[in-house]
Amino acid sequence: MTATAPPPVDERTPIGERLGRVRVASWATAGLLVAAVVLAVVLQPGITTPYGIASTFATFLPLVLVAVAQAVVVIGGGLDLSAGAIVALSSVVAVQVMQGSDGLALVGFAAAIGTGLACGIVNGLIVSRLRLQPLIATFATASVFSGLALLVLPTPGGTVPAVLTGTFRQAVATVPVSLLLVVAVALGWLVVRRLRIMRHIRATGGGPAAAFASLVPVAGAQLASYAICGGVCGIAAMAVLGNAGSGDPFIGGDLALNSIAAVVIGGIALRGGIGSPIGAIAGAITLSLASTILFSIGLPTSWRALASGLVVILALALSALGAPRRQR
Amino acid sequence: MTETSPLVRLTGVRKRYGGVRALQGASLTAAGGEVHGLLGPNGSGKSTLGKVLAGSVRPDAAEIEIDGAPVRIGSPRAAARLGIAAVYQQLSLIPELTVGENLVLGQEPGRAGFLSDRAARRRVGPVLERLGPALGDVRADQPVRELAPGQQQLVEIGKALLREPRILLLDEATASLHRDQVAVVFEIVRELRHAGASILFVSHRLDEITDLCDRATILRSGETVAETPIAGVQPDALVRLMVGDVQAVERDHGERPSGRVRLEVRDLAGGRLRGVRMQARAGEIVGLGGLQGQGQSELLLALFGATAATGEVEVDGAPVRLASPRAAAARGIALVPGDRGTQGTLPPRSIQENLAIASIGRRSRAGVLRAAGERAAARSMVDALAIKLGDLGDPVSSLSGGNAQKVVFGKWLLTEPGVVLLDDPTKGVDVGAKAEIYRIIRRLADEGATVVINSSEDRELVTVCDRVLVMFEGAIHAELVGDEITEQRLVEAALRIGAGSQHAPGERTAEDAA
Amino acid sequence: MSRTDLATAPVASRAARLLRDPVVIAALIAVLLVVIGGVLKPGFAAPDQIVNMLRVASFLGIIAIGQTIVVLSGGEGIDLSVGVTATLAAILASRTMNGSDALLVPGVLLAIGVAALIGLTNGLGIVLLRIPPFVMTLGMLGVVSGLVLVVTGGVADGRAAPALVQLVNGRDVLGVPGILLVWAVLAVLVTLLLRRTTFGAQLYAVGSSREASRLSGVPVGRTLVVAYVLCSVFAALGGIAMVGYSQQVFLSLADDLTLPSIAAVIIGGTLVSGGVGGYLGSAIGAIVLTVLTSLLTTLSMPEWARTVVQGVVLIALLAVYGRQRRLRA
Amino acid sequence: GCSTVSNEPAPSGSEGEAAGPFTIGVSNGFVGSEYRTQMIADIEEAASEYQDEGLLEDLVLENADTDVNGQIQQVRNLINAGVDAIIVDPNSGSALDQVFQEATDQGIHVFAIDQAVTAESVINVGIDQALWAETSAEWLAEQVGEGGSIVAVNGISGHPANEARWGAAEAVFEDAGVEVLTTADGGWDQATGQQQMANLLATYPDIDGVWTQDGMALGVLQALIAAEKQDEIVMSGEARNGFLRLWSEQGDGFESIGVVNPPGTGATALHIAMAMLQGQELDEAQLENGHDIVLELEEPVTSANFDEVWAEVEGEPDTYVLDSVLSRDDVQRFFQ
Ligand SMILES: Nc1ncnc2c1ncn2[C@@H]1O[C@H](COP(=O)(O)OP(=O)(O)OP(=O)(O)O)[C@@H](O)[C@H]1O
Ligand SMILES: Nc1ncnc2c1ncn2[C@@H]1O[C@H](COP(=O)(O)OP(=O)(O)OP(=O)(O)O)[C@@H](O)[C@H]1O
Ligand SMILES: [Mg+2]
Ligand SMILES: [Mg+2]
Repeated sequence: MTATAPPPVDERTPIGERLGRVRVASWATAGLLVAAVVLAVVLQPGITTPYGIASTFATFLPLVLVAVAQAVVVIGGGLDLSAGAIVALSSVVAVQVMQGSDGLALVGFAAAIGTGLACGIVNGLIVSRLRLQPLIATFATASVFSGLALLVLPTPGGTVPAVLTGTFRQAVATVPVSLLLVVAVALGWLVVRRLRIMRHIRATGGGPAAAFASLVPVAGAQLASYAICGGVCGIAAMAVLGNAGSGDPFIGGDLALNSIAAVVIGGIALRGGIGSPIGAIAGAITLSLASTILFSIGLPTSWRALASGLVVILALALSALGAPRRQR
Repeated sequence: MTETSPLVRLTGVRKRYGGVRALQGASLTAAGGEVHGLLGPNGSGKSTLGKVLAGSVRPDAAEIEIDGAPVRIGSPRAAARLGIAAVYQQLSLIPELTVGENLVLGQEPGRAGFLSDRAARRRVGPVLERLGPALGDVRADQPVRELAPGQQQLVEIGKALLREPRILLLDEATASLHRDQVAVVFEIVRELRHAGASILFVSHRLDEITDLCDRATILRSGETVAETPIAGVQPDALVRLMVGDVQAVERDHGERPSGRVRLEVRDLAGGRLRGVRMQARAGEIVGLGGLQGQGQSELLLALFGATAATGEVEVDGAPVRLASPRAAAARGIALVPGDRGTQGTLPPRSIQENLAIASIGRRSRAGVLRAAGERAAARSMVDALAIKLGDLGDPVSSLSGGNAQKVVFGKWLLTEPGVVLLDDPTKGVDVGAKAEIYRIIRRLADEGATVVINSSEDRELVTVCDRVLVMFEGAIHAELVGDEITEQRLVEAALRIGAGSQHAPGERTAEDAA
Repeated sequence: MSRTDLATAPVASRAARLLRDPVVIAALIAVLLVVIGGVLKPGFAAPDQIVNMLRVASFLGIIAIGQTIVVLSGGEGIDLSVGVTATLAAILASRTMNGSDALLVPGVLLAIGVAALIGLTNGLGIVLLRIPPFVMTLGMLGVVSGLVLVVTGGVADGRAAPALVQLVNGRDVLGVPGILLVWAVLAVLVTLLLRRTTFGAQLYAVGSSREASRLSGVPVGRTLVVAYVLCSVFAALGGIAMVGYSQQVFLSLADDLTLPSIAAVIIGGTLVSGGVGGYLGSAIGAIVLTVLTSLLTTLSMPEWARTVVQGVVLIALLAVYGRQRRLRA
Repeated sequence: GCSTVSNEPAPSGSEGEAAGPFTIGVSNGFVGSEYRTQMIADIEEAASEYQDEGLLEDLVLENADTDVNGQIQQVRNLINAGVDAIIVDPNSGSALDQVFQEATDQGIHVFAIDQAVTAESVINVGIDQALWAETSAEWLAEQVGEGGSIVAVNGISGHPANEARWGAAEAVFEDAGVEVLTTADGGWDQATGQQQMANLLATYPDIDGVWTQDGMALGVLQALIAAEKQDEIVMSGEARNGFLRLWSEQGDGFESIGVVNPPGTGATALHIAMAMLQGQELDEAQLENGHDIVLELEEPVTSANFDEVWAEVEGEPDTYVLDSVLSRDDVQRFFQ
């Protein structure tokens, strides 16, 4: 009986075997991304110019960031419908704090992240301590946050420091800053995923009751997931401001639902526990490119929305189909 | 008795769930270096008491002492700090995480908030090795969802062991394990005992209790009714303490059933199944034996149309399409599935609805239900099966395991099935309820139904079956009839086939023709 | 202490149980809101205004019928496309009837037919392709709003039939609008459907546990598809009722009713996890939400404060009883 | 080293503008309204003339429901598609300034319609929203008289057009001694406006008038009719067919005003864009604030001219908005 060889725990899994276990969802996500990039480049050659690359990534960055933020919450078994409102509130707070002055740019950054974090913590407390259903709880807090955004900045306006908008449009050795920022987000995740709290968030999403019984601080993990989401939304707010150059309390209305779509296209199951924000980044880029592609093929305008709906549903279906199913 | 205080002492534990009094003043005392059995019928509060100790249930009242010092256990984490680890009746694994990640869950090694994979591997290595003989070929980086139920149970046990507990709760942790896996676990438990730990052991298998435990506390209706040493106590006495007088179900094979052939299976394949051939007659109880995981459950699911399979199945001479459970049910086939929680019951719905759901078509006209008919039908089953309940309208999740299992039986009895497939029907069921379930099975057969039963307990097969088909690697490899069915012969048959597995299985022909 | 008292006193315990019933709580809250409104602004609790609020609540309430069915069906059941489906149905119906009573019925039938197709697509995607409902219906939201543009070319023309307008805006039935009677009848029918038919029993079963239902011979796929078809059909009815109110149709008529319909269901005590709940609660939830919006309109608050209060009140409402199970029992 | 990323200005951008044929892009971030549909249709109609003449190669439409961020992408798509001018109905008055800067940096002319933007490189083409509001507010103030009390059903608080309009209207009411009891947001949505008005009627039974904006007047009127108060309470209306039809069905006691906010400004902007692309220079003297082309208001619809106006537009669908487009020749007055 004891002759059975001990499991090979101390060895790293051979790389080939690891690749073999890459989930279908990753392939679906990657396939969609590649298809979208190829189509976009073929149909819209303009986006391969330096300006094209820089502006494309600058456009993607807010959604990429919010998708990453959303991914963390979704992996933790939650959902954040207030992500767009958090972006709006953080951005108007930052605009008010910075008052267009370059010297206050860093303070503005801190204010945006702080605001986002605070909103995230509110969501987290409501979900983890009050134990409200995330969908409806964050629908309600979205209302609160956008009301506050309206209070902070009653009408659009204010200027964003030139250093922010300028940096956003620059290139470091011909590589646009916006592209570097997207890469930085991905690298940032590679660090964050090593955090113990991320494991706890994933476990909580995989099964809150089981995680709780396994001594995972479930409420803490939920709180952390929403807090991280809020903080990253705060960063997204700065990206939005970099794009916009000015404040607007209504900014980012579509970000929440788009980020959820991006997350699903990125192979992250909405029931939690599965997937990685890297997929969400790919999903966000795919989704953004889809609208560029639809624009480029020149459909009659009244058909464009339908076509875009069909494309999105197709992408969602492909990714959802490819995603691993939790067996019951 | 020495003067030293016991390691664990729980007194005056009370817990109510709505109207249900799960515990009403239960107590328990266990010393270090002792395996302490926790016995009692279904719903007597064993799990609840264990959860109170492990911090996952908040008692309404309780005094808890560890090492003689009063403590409050506010959460599982607080319990862990006191050296308490638990394996609950319900698995608490995260299917998406790997075996290694599950093992260290909640106690991941690392620094400054970051995980250390290397340290984690170092920690789980020895545990996996220790469980290796029972776990088989399982790697640390395999997702837990890919594991068989028994293997998952072992990972769960490993998780508790990794905490190096002073007090370990094992709540029916062996229920889904097979004999040889249980042996490995027992060995580990004995080592822990030797090291001075106190192990609280819950099981409905009396032989396990007598084999492993030093002392036992017996619960009835949420109260501690006795505490007794195990050595020298007759099992019958334990049973009497637990459930009062139980009319033991005697083995009664009588004559061979000679009804007509009701179920005929040819070349059933798919999933783990590799060409099953079998026949069963009306009034016959056919058991499925063999080592665990040789396709017994799959066979039942396939016959019920619940998993994809190819082959020919005939009921009463007419072919059956294995399209869906619905189609199977329409042909008078019923399945009492193995996992009561997820497959058998609709937890939030009422007992009445749970009893009615499978036979709903019989009591409706043009899609409209007859409420009175439903209530009467449910009542009849509650009476016939002696289901203990508060109200027919209570959610089925409020029932104890044994009573919930009877509800699953009742649901199918209402369809008046001709072929009854039972997958481990008494798993986690107490001795009293078990005897009743055996009687129900007998009665079904006597009334002319064909019963096919899979069981993780050999004794069960010995008690109820007219014939046992021993399965190996998805096919039927041996048959025991009538008085041939003994625990000894069952084990031998299972192992002999297992040992002979080097031979091409195709060489052996099915010996199942009646 | 008080717990044992309750247990020994059956009357008190029944009262206590009643007070824990989400439907009862929601109803109390609705009444409370009206009373608060009446105190602050006397006209608010006047019969006319109550009728008026109920009339507006009926659109949401009818849409919430379908949402209730879908949420009950479990598996994270939700339909994010009800708002646009209601709009599309309203557009098709009013374009067909175009102000003529004779064409009212064909218009309604056409709208229901198209809505049923949308629901069927949702259902088949969810059942056959196993796309999670949130995702499937989110995609459908995009497709249907695209359809609205294709169908209308960006200009939604057509007018409600006078009979429809009269049904909604008139006060023909004992002084109340006919639409309230229709709503009440629908509420009764749906409650009967849920409680007294095989479909209802199977819906609750499927919502409680797909696997156990399948293994009990319940037609799980069919039940789910029917649930999503019904959801779209009720959305269409809600949309049509709304054209009766606004008389002219426009492109975004009912788009914003989706999230409120979900909120109404949850306020009404139906569990998001499925299998537990009923329509009465959702109907009261729709009333609560409508009364709340009206109350906030009539209190002279800055818009930002209204928005904030709306969110805070919703959270407070849910915190009273809409909480999920504790992990530590 | 760091450098700002920008494409070289297109050759046709700054000098030698008469080259042609040109490409004009349109960015519209909201399609869920008939007003916008009519606006786009007007632009397409105007463009087809130039296309027939071979002056305009292509009219590229970016037309979808989206948020500010999505509209930034729309504009960038247009830039990448190499258009020579962009006509935009902006979702924000300020948050698109940076992307407009990117466009003008590359020599693309940008025109904002329907909603003025703050970017100075952008030419705003449209009516004066404040004047638009004042016109109806003054009429209403006169109707209810000093000491009268009114409520307002506004668009969306914080939305720049709403703020500009309500700011102007509120000032008018204050000057005239009219009391504003409360305001409610109707979201420029007919059904919401109707619900809000019904709520206001219940809790403010003694009002003399309602001031509202376009898109909601029809709903407000229906609420008044439902309460049978259309002859007691005066309301400002809108110049849309649905409202005008209901107006025409009312008795003589009913009075209102419809100030025209024409969707045709988009087409007007297209004419201006084409003229500029062909090398004409704007006359600085015609610009307000250095970059606003303010179009004159059309004569409002009042009881005085109602029959005349109604006779003209009766055949159009209810969603038709009274319109005016400046012709190619008309816009010449803004040029040197
Ligand atoms: N979460 C719960 N909600 C309601 N009732 C419960 C809950 N958990 C347990 N009960 C009830 O409390 C009583 C004790 O249950 P418990 O699980 O402790 O019994 P047990 O002795 O472990 O039974 P078994 O042998 O079947 O596992 C039972 O009547 C059960 O129905
Ligand atoms: N449903 C749940 N989701 C997440 N965490 C939970 C849940 N239930 C319990 N927990 C965890 O268990 C801890 C104790 O839970 P419990 O609900 O008893 O706390 P509590 O402070 O009494 O809450 P309340 O006052 O709301 O009842 C919580 O702080 C949380 O960490
Ligand atoms: Mg138990
Ligand atoms: Mg508490």
